[in-house]
Amino acid sequence: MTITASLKKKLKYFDLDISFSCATESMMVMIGPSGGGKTTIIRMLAGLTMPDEGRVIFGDEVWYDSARRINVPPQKRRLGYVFQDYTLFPHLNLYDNAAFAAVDKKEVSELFDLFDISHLRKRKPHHVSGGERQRCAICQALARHPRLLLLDEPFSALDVITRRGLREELKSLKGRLSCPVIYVTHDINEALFLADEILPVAEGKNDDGWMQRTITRVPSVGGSSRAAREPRLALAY
Amino acid sequence: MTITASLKKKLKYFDLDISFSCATESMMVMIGPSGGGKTTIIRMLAGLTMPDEGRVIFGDEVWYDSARRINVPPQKRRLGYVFQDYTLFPHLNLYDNAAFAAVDKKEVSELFDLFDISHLRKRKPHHVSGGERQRCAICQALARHPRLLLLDEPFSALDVITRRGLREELKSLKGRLSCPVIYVTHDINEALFLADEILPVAEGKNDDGWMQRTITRVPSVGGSSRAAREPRLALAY
Amino acid sequence: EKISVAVAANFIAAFKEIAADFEAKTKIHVEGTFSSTGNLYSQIVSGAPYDLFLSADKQRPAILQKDGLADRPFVYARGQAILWAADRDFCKAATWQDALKNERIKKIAIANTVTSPYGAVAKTALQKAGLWDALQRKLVNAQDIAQSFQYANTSAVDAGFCSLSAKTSSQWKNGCFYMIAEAPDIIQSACILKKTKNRAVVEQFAAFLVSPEAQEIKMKFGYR
Amino acid sequence: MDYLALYVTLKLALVTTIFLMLIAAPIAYLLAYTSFPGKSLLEALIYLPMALPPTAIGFYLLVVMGPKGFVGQAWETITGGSLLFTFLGITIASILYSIPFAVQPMKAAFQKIDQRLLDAAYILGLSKRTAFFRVIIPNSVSGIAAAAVLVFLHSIGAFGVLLMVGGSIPGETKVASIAIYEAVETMNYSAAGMIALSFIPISYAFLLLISKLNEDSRP
Amino acid sequence: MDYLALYVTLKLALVTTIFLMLIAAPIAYLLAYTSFPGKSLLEALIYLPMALPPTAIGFYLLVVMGPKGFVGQAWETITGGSLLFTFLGITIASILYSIPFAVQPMKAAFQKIDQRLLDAAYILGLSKRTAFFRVIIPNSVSGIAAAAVLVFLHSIGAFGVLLMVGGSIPGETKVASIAIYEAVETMNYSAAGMIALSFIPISYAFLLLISKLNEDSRP
Ligand SMILES: Nc1ncnc2c1ncn2[C@@H]1O[C@H](COP(=O)(O)OP(=O)(O)OP(=O)(O)O)[C@@H](O)[C@H]1O
Ligand SMILES: Nc1ncnc2c1ncn2[C@@H]1O[C@H](COP(=O)(O)OP(=O)(O)OP(=O)(O)O)[C@@H](O)[C@H]1O
Ligand SMILES: [Mg+2]
Ligand SMILES: [Mg+2]
Repeated sequence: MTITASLKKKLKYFDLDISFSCATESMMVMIGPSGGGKTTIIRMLAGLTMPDEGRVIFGDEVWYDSARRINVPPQKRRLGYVFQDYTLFPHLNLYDNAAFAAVDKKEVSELFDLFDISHLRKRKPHHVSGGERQRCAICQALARHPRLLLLDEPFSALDVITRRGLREELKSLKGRLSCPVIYVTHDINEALFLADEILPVAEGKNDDGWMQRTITRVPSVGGSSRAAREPRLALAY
Repeated sequence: MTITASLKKKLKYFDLDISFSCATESMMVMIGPSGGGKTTIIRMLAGLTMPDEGRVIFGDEVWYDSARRINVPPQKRRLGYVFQDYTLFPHLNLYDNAAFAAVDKKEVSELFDLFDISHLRKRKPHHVSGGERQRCAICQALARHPRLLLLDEPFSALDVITRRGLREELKSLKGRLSCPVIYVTHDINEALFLADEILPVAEGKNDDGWMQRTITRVPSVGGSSRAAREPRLALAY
Repeated sequence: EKISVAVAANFIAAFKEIAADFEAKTKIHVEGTFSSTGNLYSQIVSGAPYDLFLSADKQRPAILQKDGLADRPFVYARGQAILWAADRDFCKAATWQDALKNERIKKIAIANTVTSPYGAVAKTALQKAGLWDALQRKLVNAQDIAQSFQYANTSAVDAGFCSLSAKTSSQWKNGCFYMIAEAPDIIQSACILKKTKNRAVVEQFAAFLVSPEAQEIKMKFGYR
Repeated sequence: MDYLALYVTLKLALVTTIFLMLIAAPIAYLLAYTSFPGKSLLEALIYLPMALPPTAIGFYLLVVMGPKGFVGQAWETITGGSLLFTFLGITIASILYSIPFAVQPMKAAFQKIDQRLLDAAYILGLSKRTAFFRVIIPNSVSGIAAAAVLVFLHSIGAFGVLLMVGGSIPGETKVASIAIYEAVETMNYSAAGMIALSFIPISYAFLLLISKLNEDSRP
Repeated sequence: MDYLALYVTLKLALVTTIFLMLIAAPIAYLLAYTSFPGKSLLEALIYLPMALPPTAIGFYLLVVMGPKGFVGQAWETITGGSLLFTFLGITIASILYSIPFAVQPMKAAFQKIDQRLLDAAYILGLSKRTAFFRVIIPNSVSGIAAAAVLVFLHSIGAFGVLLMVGGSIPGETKVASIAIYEAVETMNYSAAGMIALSFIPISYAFLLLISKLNEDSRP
C-alpha cells in the first residue's frame, strides 16, 4: 500500500500546500521548524483536520478528495497515530490504554516488554513519567495493526539511550508492520537514521533547502564565551 | 544565591537519593534515562512533591527540612518552572498566559519577540503548535523574574534551528536573570553546550558513569542494513 | 374488601378516626387519599379509581354529578371558620372585629380566598364587618387553613382565620379563638362515584359517615 | 412510622435515578456535541418542568396520561390498563419531573471532555457511539455522579406531582413525602419531623455511595 | 395575566441565582478540595432541602424565621422588622431551597480541574484563594453555567416553600407559580396554561444567555 497525498489549507500565517507519497515498509520523516505545519499535515492524513482542497489516496482507497466530496472518517482509515502530546485515556491504566483497540491482546504484553514499561502496566497515565507515557502511546498505536503509522515526535521525551534503542526497534518493527510510516521529528540525526525519505516542511511547503541550511548554518555569533562552549565531543552515533 | 538540595524519596521501583547544589548564574543540566527521577527531583525543588527526607536550602532561606519540619509552599519560593508537558492555562490566550504573573507586562512583549511568537499572542493554547506552546511556557516562567529557574525539557518540541537559537538566548538570558538554572534535557549536545555542571540521574541516584556509557556505547548490533544506515553526516553544532 | 376514598385535606384527621371505627365494625378496609379538593377533582375527572369523594366544598361534587361521573351529592360535614391567635390577650376584646382593629395586630393570616372555601367565607365575614379594605395591608395569604393555622401558632402572624377543626391539634390550647358567626358554614359535600365497583360497601360507608356515631367524631374534630 | 411509604419512596427514587441516567445521557450528548435548528428551544422545553410549579406539572401529566390524553389512550390500547395511579405512572412522572437535573450536569461534564481524547478514540477506530460509552462516559463520572445525586434526592422530595398522578395508594404510589404532607396538614408537626429526619440517613448513605464511585474513577 | 407576579418571580429568580452562585462556590470548593471530619454528613445536610417535600421545608423555615425562631429573633433585634412575608424572606428561603442545585454541579466541575493547572498556578505565586478565582473558576464555566440554569429555573418553579414564608403578598412575595396554583385549583385551566407558557420565553432567554457565556469561555 502506498499513501499519496496532495493537500492545501489556508492557515492564519501561511498557506499549506504540499504533495508527497510514501510506500509500504518505507518511512518518510517530516522535519522542519516549529509551527511549520507538520502536525497539521499529519492530522489531515488522519482525517482529524479537513484540508481546503486536495486528495489523499491510500492504495486503491480514496480517503479524501475535495473534488469528489469524499471524506472517509478517521475511524474507517484504520491507522496508528502517536500524538505529539501523547494523549492517553486518563481513566485507564497503561495496559488498558494499549489494549484499548488492540487486535490481539497478547501482543500488548510483548510490546510492553519491548518498550520496557511492563512494570508500569497497572499505573494510570498521570502517575508515570513523560517518557513512559510516550512509550505507552507507541504501544497503543502498534497494537492496532495499523495500515498506516503516523508518529508525531514520538521520542521527544526520551533520553538518548532509550531513544536510540527504540529507534532501532521501530526500524525492525517497520518490516514486520509492512505499512507506510510517517514520522515527525526535530532531531536530524534521527531523521537521517530512520528515513527512507525526508520531507522538510517549512511554512507549509516542501522546502528542500531547509535541511541544508540547518545542517550547515553556523551558530549566530554571540559573546565569545559562548563560542568557546561549542560541543567538545564527537558523538558516537 | 545558591540552591543546595539533598533529597530522599521512596518511589515504587527505586529509592531516590541525591544531593547537589547550583549557584547563581550557573546552569546545572540534569540528564538521564526516562523514568529516572528527573521530573520528580524538579518537583521537589518546586515544593510540589514532598520528599520523605532531606533539605532544600536557597541562599539563607530554608525551603524544606524534614528534621525541622519546614516546608515552604511553592507560592513562597518564587521560582520559574517550565513543566515537561508545558502546561498553559487553556482559558487564556498566549499573551495573558505569559503576563499571568509577570513582574512587568512590558517585558512580555519583548520575550514574545525574542521567542518569535508575537504573532500568536491572541491565540488560545489549543490553537497553536506544540513548539509554540512550549516557547510561551518559557516566556511565562521568565516574565516572573524567578529566583530559581527550573526547566523540564523546555525545548523538546522544537526543531533544531529554533532550538539552537533559543538555547543561545537562554544562555545570554541566564546572565541577566542572575539566578541558578536547573535544566532537564535528554539531548547530550544540548547538555554539553549549556551546562556549567552536568548531573546524570539514573534510578534516582547521581550516576556519573551514565554519561560515559551513553556517549561511547555502540548501537546494539542488528541487521546489517541497519548498521549501514548510521549517520553519514558530521553535524555542525 | 376495601374501598378507596378521596378526602379533602382539611378533613384528614376526622376521616382517619371515622374510617378506623368503620373498619373495626365491618372489617371493611377504608383507604384514604388526601389532597386539595381541586387536585382530587382533577384526578377523578382523569379516571382515578376512587369510590367516594369527600370534597371541601359543595360545588365540585355538583359538577361531577352534572357531568355524570357521580351520584347525587350529600352533605357530610359543616365546617366553621374561626379566628385563632397564639397570644391569649388577643381574645380580651369583646368581638373578633374589635380584636382585629387593635393597633398591635400587624399581620393576619387568611387561607387563599380563591381556592379555599374557608378563605372565601373569611373574606365574606371581613367584608360584612367592613374591614376587608382596611385590613388589606395586614393580610397574609396562606395556601389553606392548615397553613393559616401554622402561621398563627408559630406567631408568624398575630392572628389567623382557620377552621374549628384545628381544635384537635396539640397547639390549639396554647392560644385562644373567636367563632366567626358572620361567616357562613362551609358545607362539605360528598358523592359516590359512578365508576365504583363495590357500590354496596361504599353506600354502607356513606351511610356511616352521616350516622350519629360518625357525627360525634365530627363534633370532636370541630365539624357540625 | 409508615415504613411502606418509605419503601415505595426508595424504590421510586432508585428506579427513577437509574432510568433517568440512561435517558438523560444521550440527550445531554446531543445538547453538548451537536447543533441543529431549534436546539436551544428544545433545551428550554426539556428544562421547563423545573420552572413550573409541581401542581401545574402534575396537572398536565394528569391530563396527558389520563384516559383522554394521548399517552393514556395509547397505553390503554396497548395494555388495556391505566397508567395513572400506578407505580409505573408515578415513575414516568418522576422521570419527567427530574429530567433537567439529570441533563444539565451531564451536559456540563460532556462539554468539558478534552477534544484530544475524542480524536484519539476516533483514530483507534471507535465510532461516535462507542467513543461515547468508552471515553466520554468514563471521563464524566463526577458530572454523572452530580446528576445522580440531584435526581435521587429530588425524587425523594417530589410530592406535588406524584400526589396528583399517583393518588397515594399504599404500597403502590404512596410515598413518604405524602406522609409528611398529611402530617403537616393535620397539624401533627412532630410526626412530620420524624419522617423528615428519617430522610437524613437515606440521603447520607446515597451520597456516600456516589462519592465512593466518584473517587474510584479518579485518574 | 398577573404581570406583577411575573415580575416578582423574575426578580426573585435573578437575585437568588446571583447570590447563590456567590455562596455556593466556596462551599463547592470545600467539598471538592478539602477533607475534614464530618464532611459527608455536612454534604448530606446541604442536600437535604432537595429531599424534603417543600411543605416540610417551608414549615421549618417558618419556625426558624418566625418571631420565635432564632433567625427571626436575631433579625428583629438588628433591624426591628420581620423577615417573614417580605421579599428578603422569600429570597432567603429560595436560596436555601436551591442550594443543592448550585453546589452539586459546581463541585463536579471543580473536581474535574486538571491538577497540573493548579500546580502551575501555585508555582506562579498564586495563593489557593487567588488560584480559585483565576484558575478554578474560569475553567469551570460550564459547570457554573449548569448550576445557574438549575437554580434559576428551580427558583421560578419554587412555590410550596415561598408560599409558606412569603404569604403571597401582591408585588412583594406573590410569585407567578402561585397564580398557576390558584388557576389549577379553581379549574381555570386556560389561565394556568397561559402563565405556564409565559415561562417558556423566560427560560429560553435565560438559557440562551447562559449558553452564550459558556461558549465565550471555550478554550
Ligand atoms: N488548532 C489550531 N487552530 C488554529 N491554528 C493552529 C492550530 N494548531 C496549530 N495552528 C497553527 O498552524 C500552524 C502550523 O501548526 P502545526 O501544529 O502544524 O506546526 P508543527 O509543524 O507541528 O509545529 P511543532 O513542531 O511546534 O509542533 C502554526 O502557525 C500554528 O500556530
Ligand atoms: N505522579 C506519579 N505518581 C507515582 N509515580 C510516578 C509519578 N510520576 C512519575 N512516577 C514514577 O516515578 C519514577 C520517576 O519518574 P520521573 O517523572 O521523575 O522520571 P523522569 O526522569 O522525569 O522521566 P522522563 O525523562 O521520562 O520524563 C518513574 O518510575 C515513574 O513511573
Ligand atoms: Mg507539531
Ligand atoms: Mg520527566
